[in-house]
Amino acid sequence: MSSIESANPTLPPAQPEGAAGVSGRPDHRPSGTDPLLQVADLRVSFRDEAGGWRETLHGVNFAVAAARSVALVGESGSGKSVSSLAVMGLLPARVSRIEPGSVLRFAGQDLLALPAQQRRALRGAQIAMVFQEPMSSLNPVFRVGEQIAEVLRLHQGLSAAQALERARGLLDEVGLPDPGRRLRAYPHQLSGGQQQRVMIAMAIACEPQLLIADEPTTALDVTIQRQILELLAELRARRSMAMLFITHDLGVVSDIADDVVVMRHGVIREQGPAAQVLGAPKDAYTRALLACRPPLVGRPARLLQVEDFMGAVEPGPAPGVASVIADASCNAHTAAATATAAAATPLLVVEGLGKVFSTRQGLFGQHHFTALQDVSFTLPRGKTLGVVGESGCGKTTLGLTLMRLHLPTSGRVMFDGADLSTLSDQGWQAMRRRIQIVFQNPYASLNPRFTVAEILTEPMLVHGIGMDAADRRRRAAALLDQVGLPGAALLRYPHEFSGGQRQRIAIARCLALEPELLILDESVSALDVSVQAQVINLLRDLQARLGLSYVFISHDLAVVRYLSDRVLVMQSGQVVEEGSADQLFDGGQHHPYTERLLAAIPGRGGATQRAG
Amino acid sequence: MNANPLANPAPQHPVPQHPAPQAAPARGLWQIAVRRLLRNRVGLASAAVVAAFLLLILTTASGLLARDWDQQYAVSFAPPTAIAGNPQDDDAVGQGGTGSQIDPRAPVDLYGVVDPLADVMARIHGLSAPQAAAVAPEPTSVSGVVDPIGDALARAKAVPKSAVTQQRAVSLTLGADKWGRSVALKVVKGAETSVLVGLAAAAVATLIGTLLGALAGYCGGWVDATLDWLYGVFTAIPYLLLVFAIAAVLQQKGVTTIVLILGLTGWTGVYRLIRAEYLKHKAREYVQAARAIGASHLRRMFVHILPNVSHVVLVQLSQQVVGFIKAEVILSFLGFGVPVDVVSWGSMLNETPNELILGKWWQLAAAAVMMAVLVTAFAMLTDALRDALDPRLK
Amino acid sequence: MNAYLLRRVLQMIPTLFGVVLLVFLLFNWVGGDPAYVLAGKFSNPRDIENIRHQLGVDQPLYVQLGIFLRQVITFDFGNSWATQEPVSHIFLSRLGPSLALMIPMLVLETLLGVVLALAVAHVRDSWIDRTLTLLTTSAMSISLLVYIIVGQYVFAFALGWFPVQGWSSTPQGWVHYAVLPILLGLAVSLAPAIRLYRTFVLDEIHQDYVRTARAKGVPEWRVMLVHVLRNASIPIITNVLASLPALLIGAFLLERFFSIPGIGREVILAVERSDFPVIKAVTVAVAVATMVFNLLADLAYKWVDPRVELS
Amino acid sequence: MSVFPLPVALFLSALVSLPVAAADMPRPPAEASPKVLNVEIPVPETTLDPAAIQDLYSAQMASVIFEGLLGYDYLARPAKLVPLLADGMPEISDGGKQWLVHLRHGVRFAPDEALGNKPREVHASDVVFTLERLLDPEVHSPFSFLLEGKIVGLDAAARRAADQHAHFNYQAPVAGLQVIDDYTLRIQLNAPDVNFGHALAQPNLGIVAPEVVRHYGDQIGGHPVGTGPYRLVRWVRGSALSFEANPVYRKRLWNFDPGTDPEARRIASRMQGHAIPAVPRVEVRVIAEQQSALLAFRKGELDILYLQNKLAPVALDGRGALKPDLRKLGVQHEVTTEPEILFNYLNVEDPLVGGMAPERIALRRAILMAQDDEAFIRVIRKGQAVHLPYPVPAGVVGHDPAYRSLLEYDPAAANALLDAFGYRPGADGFRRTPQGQPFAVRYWRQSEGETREFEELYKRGLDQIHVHFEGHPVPFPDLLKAERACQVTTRLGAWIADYPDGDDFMQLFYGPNTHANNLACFQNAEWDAMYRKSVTLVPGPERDALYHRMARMLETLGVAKVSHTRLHHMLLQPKVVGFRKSMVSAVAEWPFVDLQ
Repeated sequence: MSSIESANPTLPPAQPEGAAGVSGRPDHRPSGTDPLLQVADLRVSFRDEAGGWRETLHGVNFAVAAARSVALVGESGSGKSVSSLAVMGLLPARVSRIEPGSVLRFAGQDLLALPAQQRRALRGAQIAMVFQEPMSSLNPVFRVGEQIAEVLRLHQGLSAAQALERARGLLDEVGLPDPGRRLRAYPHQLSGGQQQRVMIAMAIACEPQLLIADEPTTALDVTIQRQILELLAELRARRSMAMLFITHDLGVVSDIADDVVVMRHGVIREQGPAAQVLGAPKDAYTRALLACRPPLVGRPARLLQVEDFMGAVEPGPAPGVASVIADASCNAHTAAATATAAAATPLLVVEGLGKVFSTRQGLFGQHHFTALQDVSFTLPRGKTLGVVGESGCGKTTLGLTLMRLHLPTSGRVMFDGADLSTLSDQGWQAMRRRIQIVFQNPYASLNPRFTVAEILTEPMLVHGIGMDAADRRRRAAALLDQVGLPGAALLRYPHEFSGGQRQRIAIARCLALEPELLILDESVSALDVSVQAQVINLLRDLQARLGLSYVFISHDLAVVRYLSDRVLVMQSGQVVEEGSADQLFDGGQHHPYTERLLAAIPGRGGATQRAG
Repeated sequence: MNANPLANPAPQHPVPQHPAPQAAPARGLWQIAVRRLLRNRVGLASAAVVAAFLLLILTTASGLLARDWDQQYAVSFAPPTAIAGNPQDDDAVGQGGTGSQIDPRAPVDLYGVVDPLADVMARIHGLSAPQAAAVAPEPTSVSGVVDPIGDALARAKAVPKSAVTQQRAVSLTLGADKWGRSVALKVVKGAETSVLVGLAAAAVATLIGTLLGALAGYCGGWVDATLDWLYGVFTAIPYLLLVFAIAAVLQQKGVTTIVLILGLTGWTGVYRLIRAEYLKHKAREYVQAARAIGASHLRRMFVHILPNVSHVVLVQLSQQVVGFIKAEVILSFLGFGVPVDVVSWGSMLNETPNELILGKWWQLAAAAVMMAVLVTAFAMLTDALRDALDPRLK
Repeated sequence: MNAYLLRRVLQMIPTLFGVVLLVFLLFNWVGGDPAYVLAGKFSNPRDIENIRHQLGVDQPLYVQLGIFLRQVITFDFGNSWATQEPVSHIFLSRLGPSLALMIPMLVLETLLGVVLALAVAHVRDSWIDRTLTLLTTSAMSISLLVYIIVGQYVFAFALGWFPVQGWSSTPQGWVHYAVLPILLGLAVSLAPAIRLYRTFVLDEIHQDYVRTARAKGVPEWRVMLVHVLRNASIPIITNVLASLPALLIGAFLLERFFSIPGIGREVILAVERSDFPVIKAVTVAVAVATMVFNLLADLAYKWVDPRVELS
Repeated sequence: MSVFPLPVALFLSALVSLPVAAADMPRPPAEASPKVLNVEIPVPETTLDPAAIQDLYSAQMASVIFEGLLGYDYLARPAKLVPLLADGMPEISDGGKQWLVHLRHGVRFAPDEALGNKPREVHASDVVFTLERLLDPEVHSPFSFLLEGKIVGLDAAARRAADQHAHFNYQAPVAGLQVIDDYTLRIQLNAPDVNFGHALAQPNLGIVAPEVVRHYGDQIGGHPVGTGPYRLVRWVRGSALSFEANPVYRKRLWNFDPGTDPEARRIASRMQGHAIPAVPRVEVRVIAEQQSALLAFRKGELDILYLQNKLAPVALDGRGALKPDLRKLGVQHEVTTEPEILFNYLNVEDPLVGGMAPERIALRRAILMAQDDEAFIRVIRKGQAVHLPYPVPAGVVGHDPAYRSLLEYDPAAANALLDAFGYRPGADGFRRTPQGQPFAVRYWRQSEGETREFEELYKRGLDQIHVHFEGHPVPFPDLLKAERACQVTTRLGAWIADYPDGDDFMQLFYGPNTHANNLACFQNAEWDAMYRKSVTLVPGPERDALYHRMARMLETLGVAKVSHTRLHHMLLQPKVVGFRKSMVSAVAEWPFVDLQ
């Protein structure tokens, strides 16, 4: 129970049946056997670039019974969002179509046969939806109150004043403190969690029979995510709504769903009661999804990957690759570093690092924002330091400051005995190749106009590595091999690769400079879980072979724990706790913030343990 | 975005797709854009029209066509052939025709003034006596002197003035202008000037705007402040006055001047866009990554960012071409048009207000239609280009 | 807020100085010498010198620049060299006709542009949309000069629906004289407005909140007119405000062809006569107006878009 | 959720402000009083201070507000001076040097706040003030030449003021301007001047009141207070002027000398005895674009139209008569020739075409002979011009209709001439100088306005003699400056009569006028001597003979070739009566016309 919820002990009771009838709900509640929502043989096609139609949903069947919670699980591109939008009738016109023969029945009505007018009347009233990005899903120029009131006025014909009064009650119900003031707030004045509560308030305003929640917590921090999940579960129970919960995270499912539907590539792989699907999955893909998340206990040498269950789809790093790496000098260098690692000085020593951003305010005033405050740590060679914390805690600033992409305002960064902040530009240029960074978004960190060959040879060109173009190209091919991509990829452009492959290319680009320290800034967070496992395996593999040191920045505690030797927990620019990875997760006494983070891990003690 | 075509724009975070490297040849973003363009029927048709114009310009520029646009082919304001036979002699003007009756060779009273060229003139008049005889019955000068340039002179006089008038056509395909020049040739030759002016001016404006915008957006700080000040100054001065002022500075008249006037006043829009693009891209992770591997400022500005904003530059460039072709007309009206030995659509349209009221609509029609066709096609092509290059659709 | 305003106003000073400097240099360095025009048909070098002295153009450049700066600060540009009319009077009396023409044009352009843009965006990618795109593009490709020449000839002369030219600022006179120029101006400016506003609307139509509105069951007309329009109006208002300073110069071609005594026509006259005081005054006034309207645009931005913080 | 409050607000405020602005504006014709004369001018007026006026149209406006001592008879052809404010023609004595002027009694300035809103009688001191003011350096009158060097002591007074950058001292007596009493003035000239009467008849010497000039200071140009038949009641600068009959105008009746001309006699018989002015209100509008003016006339928005020759074919048929549609409407048509010359000149000081070496003279003559005046008239003037080879146009004293030019259009002869002097074509087809240098003749024109076709024609001429052409359009002020500095190679010059005497044209080539009106910078001792002699001669055969020699010399030396003079078509609505084109362009006709 979050503090926000507990601040409102007197929640209004759910509306009695009679009241709902007055509010215009049709009186044909489904009988016990007839599901509330029936999706049968749903096929959806989209118009492709050539103007033809391409089917992306290949006959999906599932049902949501009244007051039940169904989780629709799948990775990106699985068709789970398309399914939900088809139910809502919100598929984009002209570029998409529902193929004939598909069946969508809601409360006994054939949705596809309904006139647009009646279909619209259902939306928001009987089927409501909550989206992934609360910020962009709320209209930025209207006050929160107006937006909630709008749905009430539309469907229940309330007057403006009545609607606002109801909206206040709804905000109270979803646990927003001081709802009177929030009514007058604009969306951007609220935090992400609060925005999502507003979205939920809007969705439940007309007491829908079915609530569709499309990745409602993905964009939120873990602690907030936990609160929203609890809120949804509670509301559902109180109002006996049915819920279709869409997520990519199997961990969340165990907390919220009665039934689970697993999708991949527009087909349903498996469905059934949550306990059965999570506990004894029949489908290989489901098993793979469950297995590829890092476990919270124990630390297997290698994470299992989807291919391990379903046969190779993407080439992973084959064992023994190191032995065929052409560039021997590269390995000699790093191997030497590894050999002396234990004895020598720590690679990185950070002392009292601080960073203050100044922005002008008013005519003369300055606004100071402290992003980092007195951060100190030591990173030995060949080891991994994990940095965890929620958004805004300063962990990314820390990474950029280590790279000297920001200049620190206080403290110092000693790399291999040299103070980075006092280094001249030339000195830094030489030092730079020893520290490299991998960014979060593999789609933005590769120059889209460069071929992979150009991306990989550019650092060599800049630093004068390699004798000539041919040599550099040979090295680039070797690097690709090292990260488990075929040499043919050299001629291709980043957009032709999947996210996981792109992240491998980004890693290969760093390796081109033969660095000693890699800063991994949320480097696996944007990847689908199955791909995530591959990249994590690759990182571990590279560390073992090349003796790299990592600063691993992430909000995902499970991954941090799996990869790190030591962990920093950061909050508001400060380190609140530091310790070895195992210590942190051992259930002992911790800083309250760390406790909160740990408590928020989805499915903790549930599905993941079973999987581990 | 085939895998998830729900098209909620999230350019930074497109939904991953899994096109595992296939046997198909690698395609850069440019190839994709070209392919997309080729699939756009409207864009393709526009491109064809623009290409046809460019071909036309090549033929005129190389002198294959319309080299003699300045020649007098027909009578003044000869109508288009299609409507000829509908004689409009009622406004043929008679009163001023007196000049044609004057015989330039008739002897005149010198009133006692000594003509320093008397001898030469006498010789010239004498030589041309056979031709002049018809109208000048009393040649006063001695004849029989053998003149060394007699042949040339005779050739020059071989075509009597009246004959020239008779030879001139009474109608032309698209009619004639006031000097009897062919409107068809003018409009074709004018296309060359107008399009070249548009292209060159757009190149100048885009170059300036891109360079300054890149500097301001990338460097920030005092460079940005200074350039923004310059931008502020240029945009605060009314466009019309800026045109006058720059025209005054350039003094010389000619096509180059027009190009410079348009270019020097037109860079601000490009600057603003490119600056914004650079500001955006500077913070992008791929630029940060380039910085992390130690790429220099210049390299980041021009090797990394520029290709990624080049679609903006290209679209701006073609938009400017459209704008400048139209602006040339207004410059002509303001007196900064092309010189008289050059023809452009602007100079043609500028002649038309007076012609229209005389009922001579064909020059207006020809220039306006040609311009409308080209500019429309160019604008549609620009739209197609923008769609094809739109990074959001990648 | 006050600090913001003060800072913005202070920022105008260097820009204004740049404008002053540029105008001064451009016109003083290379601009024509008005003395030759003012001296008349019979003039001798002594007359010219005398006039130059009286105009002050024989002073050193820095003195002239100083005078100019003083004029800018006091906003008193003296009298026109060509007509001796006080520049302030020129400005005030020519502003009315320019605005009486341009403001209705702008209002109609905006209203019609927005309505049509919404309509087109609503049926985007349909044949109606494509036809209208082609139409607007073609309309935009015809020179303004052609619109005026043909429009004046056809509607005023041949058809006799409107007076051919002239001006009067009484309401009846405005109806009498201004309608055709306004319609012709509108014919020119509506097409680009529709195209621009269409892109603004399309930008919004693809936003997530539109999907939310539809998910709420909001009817399509309300989605367009309330949710989309309110957001699209942010760039529209900015665009309209940005085009306001241009009203001062007005549609000089319209003014010229229809004999409307507006500022645009006056500017061209002033340049032809090397009437430097008028040129200076118009430039500075438009520059100030541009900066003020930029500021207003930012304030309006804040007003329609609650997300914007002024800093 | 109003989206457009700001534009709407602006619109509303503009509507509210309209009536305020309307105070300045003329009423639209729809609600005008019955007798209103609607006329147009093609160029915006500049000022209504007579002394400061430099352009034709401002002068026309001033001519109905102000009156000079003398004027011109409305009907007499050629122009005939008549007394206006003077009571009878001046009494000339002292061999033409002393002019005694009697003022008409009871002539009053229109009431004005500067005059205490009461009419005031005109006295001799006002005339002195007016004459002195024309030379006041602070006025820098473009028409100061009318009096410069003429009146004893006046130039010295003006120079004193100019040299000291001081105000002109109107209190100090000027020897040549002697007030005998309120109604009598004696003017003493430096030398006899047969044209002094014309000077006194110019609108620029319309009599002004010193109090008014002092009251309005530098704004006098906006507050004309005169004795003329009209007063200005509304003025939208550069756009519209409204005149009303001057209520204190002296009683004046139509009484002009029609001579023998039947048309003039017809007008006279109809109008004699009419009051002047007959039309109580005149609306003048500035219409810059010619076709706008014609369209307005056709729609009946204008009563009198100066039909510029560009548009003549619209209204006139091939014989120069009105087209049937206009004839049917009863439109009246009057054709006159302008008292003007248009001439191509070549700069005698130009490094390329200038000089008096025979080959340079030959080059200049060849260039001039290549200019096709007939094409100019036919194509550019639409036939609405008359070939004029002589520097003195028709209607101006000294004109010779029989004069023939030596330089008529003859490209063949021009080519032969160039061949003879060694200007041989080079590889590109263009002629080289006799020294073998390539060269181009730079043709100057003003970049504004419609002079582009002059350039086109000039180029066609040079093309025929294979001389390389270079167009050079510059802004008008720059053109004037370059011309005064003798930097212009060649240009189409134009001169319109200031006063209807040949001298006004001959001075255009007088050596000492170089850097002023002598645009060709022609300085020739023989010619200058002839000019000086001509000034002392009363118009007549002796002066004509001199003028003929002078004109011919301009041709033999290749200085200039007079091309043509324009026909002046006036179109009048049927209701306009009594109109006759004024002999002096600066004098407006409308006080003398009536509307039926």
